[in-house]
Amino acid sequence: MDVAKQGAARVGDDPLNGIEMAEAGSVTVDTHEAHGHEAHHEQSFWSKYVFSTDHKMIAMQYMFTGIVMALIGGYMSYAFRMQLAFPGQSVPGYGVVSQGEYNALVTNHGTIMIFWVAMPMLIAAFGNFLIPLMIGADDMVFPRINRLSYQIFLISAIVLIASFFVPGGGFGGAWTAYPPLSANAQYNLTPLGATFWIVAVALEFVAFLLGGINFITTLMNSRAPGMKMYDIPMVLWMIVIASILFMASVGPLIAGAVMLFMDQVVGTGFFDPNRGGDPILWQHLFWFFGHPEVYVVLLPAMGIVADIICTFARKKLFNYKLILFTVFATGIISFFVWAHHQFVAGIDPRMANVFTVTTLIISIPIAEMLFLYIATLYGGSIQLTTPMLWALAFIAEFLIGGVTGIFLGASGADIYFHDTYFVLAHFHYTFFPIAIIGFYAGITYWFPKMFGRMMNETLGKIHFWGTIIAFNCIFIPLFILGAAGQHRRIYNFQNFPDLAGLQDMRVFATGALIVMLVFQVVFLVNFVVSLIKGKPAGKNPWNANTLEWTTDSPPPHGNWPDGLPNCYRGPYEYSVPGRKEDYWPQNVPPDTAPAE
Amino acid sequence: MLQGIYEFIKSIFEPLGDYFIGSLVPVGSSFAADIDSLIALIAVFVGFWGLLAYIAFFFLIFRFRRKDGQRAKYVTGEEKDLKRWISWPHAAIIVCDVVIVFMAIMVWYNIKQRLPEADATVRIVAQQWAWNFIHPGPDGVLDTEDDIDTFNELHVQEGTLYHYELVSKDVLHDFSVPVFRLKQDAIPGRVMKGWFKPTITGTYDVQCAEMCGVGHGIMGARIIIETPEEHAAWMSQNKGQLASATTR
Amino acid sequence: MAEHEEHAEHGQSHYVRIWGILLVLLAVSILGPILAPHIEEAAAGVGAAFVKGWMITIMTAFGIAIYKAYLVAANFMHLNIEKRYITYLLATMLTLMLLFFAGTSPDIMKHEGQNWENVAAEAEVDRALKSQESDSHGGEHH
Amino acid sequence: MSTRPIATTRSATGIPTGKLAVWWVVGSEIVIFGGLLASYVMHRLGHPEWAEYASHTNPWFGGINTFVLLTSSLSAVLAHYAAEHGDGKKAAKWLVGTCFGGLIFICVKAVEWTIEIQHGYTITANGFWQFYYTAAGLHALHVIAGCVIMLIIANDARKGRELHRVELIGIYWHFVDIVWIFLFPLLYIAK
Repeated sequence: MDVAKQGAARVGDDPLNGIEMAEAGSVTVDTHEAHGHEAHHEQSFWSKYVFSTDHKMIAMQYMFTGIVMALIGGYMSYAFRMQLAFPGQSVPGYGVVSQGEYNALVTNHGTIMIFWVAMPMLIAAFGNFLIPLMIGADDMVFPRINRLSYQIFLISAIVLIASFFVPGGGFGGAWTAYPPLSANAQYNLTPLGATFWIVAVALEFVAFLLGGINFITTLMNSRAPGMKMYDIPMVLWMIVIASILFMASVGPLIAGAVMLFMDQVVGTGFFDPNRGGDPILWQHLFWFFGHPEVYVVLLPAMGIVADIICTFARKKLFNYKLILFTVFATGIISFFVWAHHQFVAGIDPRMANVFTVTTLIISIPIAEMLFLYIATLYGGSIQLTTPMLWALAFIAEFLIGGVTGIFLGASGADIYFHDTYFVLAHFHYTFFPIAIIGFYAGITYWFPKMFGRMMNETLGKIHFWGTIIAFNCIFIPLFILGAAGQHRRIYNFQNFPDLAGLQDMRVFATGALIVMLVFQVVFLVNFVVSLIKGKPAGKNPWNANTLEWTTDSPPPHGNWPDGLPNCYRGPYEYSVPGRKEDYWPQNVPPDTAPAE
Repeated sequence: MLQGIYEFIKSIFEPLGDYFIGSLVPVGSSFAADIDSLIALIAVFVGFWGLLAYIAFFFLIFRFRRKDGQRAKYVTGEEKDLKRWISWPHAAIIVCDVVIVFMAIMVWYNIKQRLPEADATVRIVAQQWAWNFIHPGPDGVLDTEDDIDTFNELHVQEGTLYHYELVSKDVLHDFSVPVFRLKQDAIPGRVMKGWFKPTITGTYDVQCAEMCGVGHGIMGARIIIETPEEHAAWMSQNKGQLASATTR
Repeated sequence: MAEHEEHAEHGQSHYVRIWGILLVLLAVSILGPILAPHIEEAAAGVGAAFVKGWMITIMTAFGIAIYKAYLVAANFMHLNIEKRYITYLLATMLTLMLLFFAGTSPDIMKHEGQNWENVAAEAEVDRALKSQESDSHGGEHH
Repeated sequence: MSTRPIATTRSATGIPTGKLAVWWVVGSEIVIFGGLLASYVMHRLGHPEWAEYASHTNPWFGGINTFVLLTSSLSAVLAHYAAEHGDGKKAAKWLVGTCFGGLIFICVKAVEWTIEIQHGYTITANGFWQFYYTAAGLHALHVIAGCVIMLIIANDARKGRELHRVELIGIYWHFVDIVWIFLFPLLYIAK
């Protein structure tokens, strides 16, 4: 990337040449005015909140849709955990959970939490909000495609929710949707639910492909003058690498979704062994996407955590380049590990050896990344604010998720642990830090920028401790249950004599879940109250370096009405010796010699 | 030689494996102890590194908490003396990974790739939402007159090495026997082969561990591991008859 | 950009020329399987019996397809004057598909492996080949 | 379009934003078609009996369609050439020509499929035909989408607006062409 060449180029200088002039054209010059002008216009409710092309508004739309979906997903988990703790009894607020409903609940809980919570909240919401602000641009490069992306996403969410209300009920074939169960209504008994499910998932992929293209091109092309490769905040690197991983891995699954859809609707037999198809093919198509997907949601959360740790430890990120290389390595290796989800699912046993090796290899860059994060704390001046607590909790909890993954990646041990609650607890220890802790870290950190007001620290800390302690109380018992051989997606363990005796632990986990869900009310209250009466935040409440803190909170349309900033240094120049302040914003021109 | 190294490492971790997993689920097959030991080995390795990371993590948070008038250090992390705090653990982790890979593959090879000489073969037919077990009968051969066909009840004899032929009639199922530490998906259209050798007697759970539709939650069976005498008695009682016809 | 002017010099006639080559290649790829048996015979006649008809078909079908794709990508999509990393990007995507193929084909392409056998697929192959044989005995359709 | 953000006009990579995005679209399309075709090839190699099924396809239809698409690609690149030289009217004409190629392609496809379906080679007939219709159908959807977008761009180009987009749709169209270049031997030639 030859950014250096145009390092000093000012906004309005046209860095393009030849034919490209045609594109840049005359718009460059008058855009400032256009924006300034527009800001004074009263926009109608519809164009401001619903059909907005402003990246910040689209980020909010993604975020609030994500929160609503998270509440739905959380409600589902409440219903099925209650069923497990008190089998057969009517669940307050739901009713009796039948077998089919139980399956539909766990299936859609998984689907929602990954595709409609983790992805929109981490990649789409923070990506949309942060990318233009952090690179000093006025918007995403394709605002209308951005809007389209959200609209498709919204439709996909509606289709998914609608799948619960069609005859036959919601799809209950697990979020992995293995055929022939998912392909054949005669087996899954939810002809419409299964089709709605696959359509919703496919639409969601399209939405994120459009969004991803936007993120990637924006970061590649639209950085502030002077922002070189290593001046990009880590969170943006990670969001964009995640988008690239998503784009490169999702193709086979889109093809697979088309095939599954045809199997369901047209009656083909792509995955039907009786008609020349092969059910194993879907598993490969699914996991070829499914494993990189883990890193697609992990990386943005890691990035958010990196930025927060640096700000509140007042430290430069420990070896920025090495972290970046571990991210690259993780991204590349993540394409080589997919079949470790299928060790006992019928793949040739010889292939399992290959995938064991690659899976253990991928543990190395991830472990190194966590070590580097911990090392960043060294020599810092650590302030335990709410966002920092969340960020540190991310590391602490994800570490458990990471190390328990080794058991499952090692083929021999996976024979026993496959599809038990051990797996379940393992990936909740990864996905919960990613989707929930990562989100809370991000929202508590950027809330002042998003809404111009500070969140309440006391409520924030109550929420933090309530959530974290309850979370561990839910899932540590599940590790033990998994080790005792309890397998997943069973609506009532009383049907299995060897497992019936462990009921106390299930009740305990369910109790902890309810406590955790109740504590989320604290967050919602804090959110709403702070929105209305929080302390005004000012431009840069955390004394952070990155460019988003140099504009007003919340940023106006066009982000920097008085001209877009330039970038002079890396994002983590905290506590530089010889400076009065312990931070050095990226947009402040060097006071002595010119940068670099 | 590899086998020797494997046996040696396994013997170190066997008691711990017995404590971790064996205390929760009986060790019921010839290879169950291998898996338990592997799990214990991984637990020790990752436990060590996890603990180390936690100690460093909490120590650093405590040691470098905010103090008035004290500024943070300015380090890039590219200094040699600091970097080695990362690169040494990095190298050590690679060594641990190699050991884990070796042990995992040895266990895997033994259970899934190898097919030792069998004393008898059972056929397991999974369907929505039940298990059919076809026992070879007294002659030890499948597809003969004296086959015993049971429903949700697998009778095996302690100390006998069985091959299984796993098939499915409709969707994916998974033949999972926690006491054996055995798990294998049943795939429609395919015959999956494998082996197990029970080492204890008693009655235990067989689970379906792959989502197979509405009745997935009730798709359990019982495995009855008998002494040779009991097994012979059971066989002579049911010889040549389709036991399933009575129980179904 | 120097390269850019060079390509402008080629101008429209350059594109037409590429198009002409593409059409010739297309003709070859259609004629390939038709001529393949004859070429096989002729090759056997001159002592080159290792040349088989299916080799010709594969070569004319896929060799030419790859070359055609290259021509279109390089000249029409202007990959030859595009920034290098676009080529790398596309090559990476293609490599991923090869990776997918390599990881998946042992289970799908093969119908038998260690301790497993895809009996349904084998039966299907058997059944279909038998019925095709009896069909062709019963009378040529085409 | 006066509100196009400044972000869109920046080009830190040296590639105009629109073009960069189209390359990423092409990249993501490669894996979509790649996944489908890889699945097809695996099955094809595992099922010798598919050769007989494939022999019922008519390579002349495929050949004509390849010819049509190659020619429309030429027309698309000539449109780009005209747009590069600022001649929006001419570019629009070539683009409409390209669309016409797309239309012929779809018509030929319709005739071909009609004949095949009448002979009983429907999508559910067997493994080969389901891949045949799915892959070619997915490709045909891309052709249709390309045509629609191209008409919109041609309309703009006619008025001399957004001329850079002529190249962008061209790249997409050539990609659709390349997919067909591979579908043709995979579905029609290899027997």
